[in-house]
Amino acid sequence: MREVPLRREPVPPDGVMGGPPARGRFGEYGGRYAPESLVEACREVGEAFREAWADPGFRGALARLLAVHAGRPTPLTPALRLSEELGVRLYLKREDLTHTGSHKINNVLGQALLATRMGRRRLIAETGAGQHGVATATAAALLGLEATVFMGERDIERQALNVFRMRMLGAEVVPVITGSRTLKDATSEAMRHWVGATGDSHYCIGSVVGPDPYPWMVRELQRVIGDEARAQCAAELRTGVPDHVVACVGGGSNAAGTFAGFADTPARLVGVEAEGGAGAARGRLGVLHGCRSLFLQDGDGQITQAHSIAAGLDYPGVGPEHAHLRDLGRARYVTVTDDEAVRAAVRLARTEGIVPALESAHALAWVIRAAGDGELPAGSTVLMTLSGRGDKDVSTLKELL
Amino acid sequence: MREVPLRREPVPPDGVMGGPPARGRFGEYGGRYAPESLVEACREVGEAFREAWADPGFRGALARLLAVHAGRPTPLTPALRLSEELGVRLYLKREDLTHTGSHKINNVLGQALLATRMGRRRLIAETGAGQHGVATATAAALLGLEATVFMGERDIERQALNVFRMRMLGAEVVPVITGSRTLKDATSEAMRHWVGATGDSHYCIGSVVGPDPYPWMVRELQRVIGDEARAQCAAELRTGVPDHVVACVGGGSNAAGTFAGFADTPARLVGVEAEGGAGAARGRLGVLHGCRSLFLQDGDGQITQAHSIAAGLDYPGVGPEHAHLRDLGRARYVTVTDDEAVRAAVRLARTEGIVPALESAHALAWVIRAAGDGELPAGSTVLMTLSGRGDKDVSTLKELL
Amino acid sequence: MTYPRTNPAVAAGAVERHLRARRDVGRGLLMPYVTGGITPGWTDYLRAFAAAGADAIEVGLPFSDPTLDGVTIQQASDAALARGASTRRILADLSELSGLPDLGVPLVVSTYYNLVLHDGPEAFCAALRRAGVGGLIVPDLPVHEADELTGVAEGAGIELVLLASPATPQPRLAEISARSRGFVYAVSLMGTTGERAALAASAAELTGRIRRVTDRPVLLGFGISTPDQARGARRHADGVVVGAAVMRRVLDGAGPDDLRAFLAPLRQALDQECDRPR
Amino acid sequence: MTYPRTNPAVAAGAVERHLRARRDVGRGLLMPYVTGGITPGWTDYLRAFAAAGADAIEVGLPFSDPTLDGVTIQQASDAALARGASTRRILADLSELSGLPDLGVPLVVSTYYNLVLHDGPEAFCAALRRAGVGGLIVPDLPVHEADELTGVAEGAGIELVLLASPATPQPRLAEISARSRGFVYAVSLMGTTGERAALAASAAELTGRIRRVTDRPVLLGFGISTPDQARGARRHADGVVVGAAVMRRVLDGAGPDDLRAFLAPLRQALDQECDRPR
Ligand SMILES: Cc1ncc(COP(=O)(O)O)c(C=O)c1O
Ligand SMILES: Cc1ncc(COP(=O)(O)O)c(C=O)c1O
Repeated sequence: MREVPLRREPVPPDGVMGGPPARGRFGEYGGRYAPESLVEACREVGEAFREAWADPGFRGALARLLAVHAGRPTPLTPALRLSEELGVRLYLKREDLTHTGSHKINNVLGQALLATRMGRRRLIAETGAGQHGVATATAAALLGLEATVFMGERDIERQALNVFRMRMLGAEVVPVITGSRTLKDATSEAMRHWVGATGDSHYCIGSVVGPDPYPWMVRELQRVIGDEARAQCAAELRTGVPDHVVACVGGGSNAAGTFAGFADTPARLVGVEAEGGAGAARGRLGVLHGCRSLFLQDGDGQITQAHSIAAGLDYPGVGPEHAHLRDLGRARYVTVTDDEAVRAAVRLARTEGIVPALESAHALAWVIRAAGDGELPAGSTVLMTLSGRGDKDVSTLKELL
Repeated sequence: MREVPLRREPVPPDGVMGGPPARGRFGEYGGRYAPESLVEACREVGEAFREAWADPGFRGALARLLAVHAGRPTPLTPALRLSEELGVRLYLKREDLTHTGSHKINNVLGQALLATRMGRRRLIAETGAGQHGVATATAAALLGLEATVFMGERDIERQALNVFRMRMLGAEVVPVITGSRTLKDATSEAMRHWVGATGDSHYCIGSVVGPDPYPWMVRELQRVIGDEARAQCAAELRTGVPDHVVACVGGGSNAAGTFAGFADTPARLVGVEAEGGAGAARGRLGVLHGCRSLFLQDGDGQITQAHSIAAGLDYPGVGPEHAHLRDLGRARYVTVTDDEAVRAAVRLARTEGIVPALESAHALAWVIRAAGDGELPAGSTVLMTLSGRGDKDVSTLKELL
Repeated sequence: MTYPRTNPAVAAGAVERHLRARRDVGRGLLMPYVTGGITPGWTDYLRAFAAAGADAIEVGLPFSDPTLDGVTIQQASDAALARGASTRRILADLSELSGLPDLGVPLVVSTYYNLVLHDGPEAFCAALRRAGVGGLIVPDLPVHEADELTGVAEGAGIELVLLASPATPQPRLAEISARSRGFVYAVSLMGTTGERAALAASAAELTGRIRRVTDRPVLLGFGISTPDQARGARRHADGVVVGAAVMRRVLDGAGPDDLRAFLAPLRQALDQECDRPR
Repeated sequence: MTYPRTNPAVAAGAVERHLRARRDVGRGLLMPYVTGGITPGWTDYLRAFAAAGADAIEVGLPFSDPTLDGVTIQQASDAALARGASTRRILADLSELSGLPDLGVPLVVSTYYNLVLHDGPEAFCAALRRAGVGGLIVPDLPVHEADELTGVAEGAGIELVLLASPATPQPRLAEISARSRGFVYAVSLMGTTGERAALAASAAELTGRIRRVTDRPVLLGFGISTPDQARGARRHADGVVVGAAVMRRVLDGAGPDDLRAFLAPLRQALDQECDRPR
């Protein structure tokens, strides 16, 4: 592969993706647009997390759980054969190798440990495809908590195995029969349920969305991805830092966690959304599920249903910090079609022996496209977070291919 | 948990589970009962592996693949809640966290690398449930080799998703329509095929079975499990070495790899077989698939079909080294029913948030039983290899529970 | 017991003046709710409410994701949206009534903040005003996020009603009570909208805590559907909001006359219990 | 060309003497194969083979896992096992023929090593002897593992035939040829049993290499099914084994007469090509 001269741009101002944002705001996004009944609960979570995060005891306990239970650190895999084909040097951050098969476990173990610290005995969660639900059920079993997972009835039908898996782990799975009966409605239902259960239950949100402190807390819990990758890149790359850092964006947690490790470097950050769920790329300012951000809406201000082959990208909004990074120009957000994602998944399987989650395949599809059209100059280094493994998508792919 | 006084028995004579066995024999077992047409090919594999294994370059390349691609080292997870319930201290060696979800990848990456070194351009493999087939397809894709996987027609029907996964990884899956149309016949067919393809193809056997050098080679490639676990136990346990080391036994590769790390210690080694596939516990001396070992046979000397809910234990024989360890009394072999295994799987899910492969659940079922009936004294330390994750078994379990 | 006085510098708006006046003569306040656009002739429900003795009327602008509503109002929202309801059309329907002068009772719109942001607070409030609406309830706009809307609403003559919940700590309750306009919406229980078997114990406790910090009218909402519950509520609060109980009937096909019949005993119950709330 | 002499200290057994004698008069040797117990009257096939001019007959003892056989013989084995065939019953059937004296040709049993081990080499060989069997072929018992059986077989008067393959290196070929009894079974190609379109090129090469180290009869097997192939084989080897081609016909329902008719042109082809193999 040719070496190209290093083009470096000025590092953005300090404080981006740093400590807790003032009033839960990332620029004009974020906030705590929770019903009054949840405001106090959110405040408690925020305060407890701030304390815990500053407590080496908590950090140590979480680090140990992540290591001995979830399998961290995850490797950085150079995708040698695909790199050769693309003319760029592609490294994969392997969240697919964590326990339960996606980065979701990083967040969930942190929140479950926090819930224990707060004296809660139950976790509430929403789930779409079931990855976050399975992760929540897993963390609950591990720490001896109960778990109640809300899941749209349509998703329950489509993801019967994950439903069974959650039940096997001891979680209660509650079918949501309102609205589009998918993730958006499951989230609404989980919030409604929390209103009546704040006393003994912690709402374990699955991405960098929701009312303050969730977007910040979940990003902090996911920054282990970026921090590890940063250190691994430093050891692996001549330049120390990759030229591009790429991740798929549903709510945006794996991307936020990844970006957090590189926000203060010259690396260009790219979030890849599904064409049919492009909150950051095509959303409009709005408020949903407790936070101000960008959401897909119709002309009347109603939230529209997202559509993606990747269930985890099937959310009509994006986390507020991504909206802010977009406004700042610190990250950019691009979209990829279902078809491109499927082709990218097959290509990774054939060249590197990795069947990626269809969510992660979106990130790869952009890398492939960008390497092809020169947007990624030959020889550039690319770090891509492989957020999850494709096992859950095999039956979807089977029908397509 | 109560501490019990350390009871230690004399360490067995040196050389057990050591270097290449003379004439491929483990006591009276093993050997190279291959058709004459394969004898030379086996000799070449043996010689090449011996050289490679002595070559730090090969070792280094393999270690790197295992680290950056397969996710090694895997954690040692203390099963805290279950230990509390059982009154023993149970540690799980987490092979379920490797890429593709079971220990099979350790062996396959080694053999694939060896095949490359030998100038082969294709891997041949047999598979039952598809774990070894998927691992082989994975390693082939990663190293740019072709892969042809033989799989019984009945297993193809039962494991449609793994078949698709192999094909997605670029492997050719050949249905085997002879005999019982399961693993035993797939193995026969793979050997037949290899006879006609020794020039350009390497036969990548999936367990510590087959003609010399396979039982030794596969054990060496799997000993990374035991070596890692040994070091992890040394760091984690007051006694340095666990009292009991337990693993499930199909062909016996995860058990062999685990035992290899503890053969020279006072740890008691326990191999757990499926009630319906108990080659070591109930087999008779015989020769199958190139090696002399213990096999389930009828009164006429015909090999009988094994029956286990765990597809990976559905093999009527056991690797020759296990037969030898049994004769020596260095390891003992016990059996567990389908029902016990299923209950153990659910229990692990509920207490530790881990859904194990049904194969691995056999090992756990014995631990549970032995802790209950006093065979494992209260406070004893138990290392158990969790050979794989249960994702592949979820639909089986769903039908049962 | 005397009420702490609200900052006299802030003159009460039309809705609040109307409610205070009625409260001060010892009347228990009744605010029925309807989802705007739920049926073709939905504004007939408003006339029926007025005829049944409503003191204010809450009109919901349906939103796709009503995160604080129980099933009944979710279904009503879905049904209205499926009929093509939108902020624009519902306000147009209200314009034809021209609010208070026509019905004799103030109109209060309730909706989620996304719909406010969609048009922008200025445009949204101006449109309410043009439609004759006097008040606005935004359940997902808690007091600490309300700055962006309060000034704008005030400027447009829209009284922004804030909600208080049993979980709200006392200092925050004081802030909510001080900044709320029209009345204080006391959420009777930790839960979503929807009929309940009995009035929650938290209702009395919350109302008592609000009383300690304001003399503004306090309406109890969430879960109130029977005359008994209304009577119970009246013991603590100035009145009640009745939402899900109305909408369940509407979804089941009740017409304006049916609703008038349904509200009559509630009205009566509020009138009977004529002791001033403690 | 002269043959290297086999160690004269080891006297040839009955099978080998029989085959040498026929070879030495210039006859091309024919050894048809049948799976024992494949049909109720399966020994009639042996008579048909003898009548068709077989010089030896191979009887397969069916094994559940015939790893060196192609589909035809796999199917035949399965069918025989399904009929209840076993070593014991097949040998009992053979006992009734009492082998060579009756048929006039030696019987050679072939099977996998598991069946030998099952009874134990002594008992197994003794049973063969009692059934009038002269030779034994064990395709998964290569020369380096054969020690356990060779002495026992020799003692029981059973000639243990070893196989040689195109992949066998020359020194090993010498060892195989030296230790084989009865004849050397030359596997014509790198593959399993089963019919092939043409004689593999490896056949000539292998036979040539065997010739260089022994004067024992050499039979080519695997894939030989047509008179043309037999003629071709005869150019290099002393004769042929015909297995899958026979068994496919048996599976298709051929009776003893059909097989006689099938073998006749093969016999003829071997007779025509009467030049001594080079
Ligand atoms: C594998 C995987 N990747 C990505 C996502 C998207 O979530 P986020 O954008 O929060 O990382 C999901 C969500 O379910 C997922 O399962
Ligand atoms: C998860 C798992 N464990 C165990 C086994 C049994 O194989 P072995 O005994 O060779 O480890 C298998 C075989 O497929 C397997 O998939």
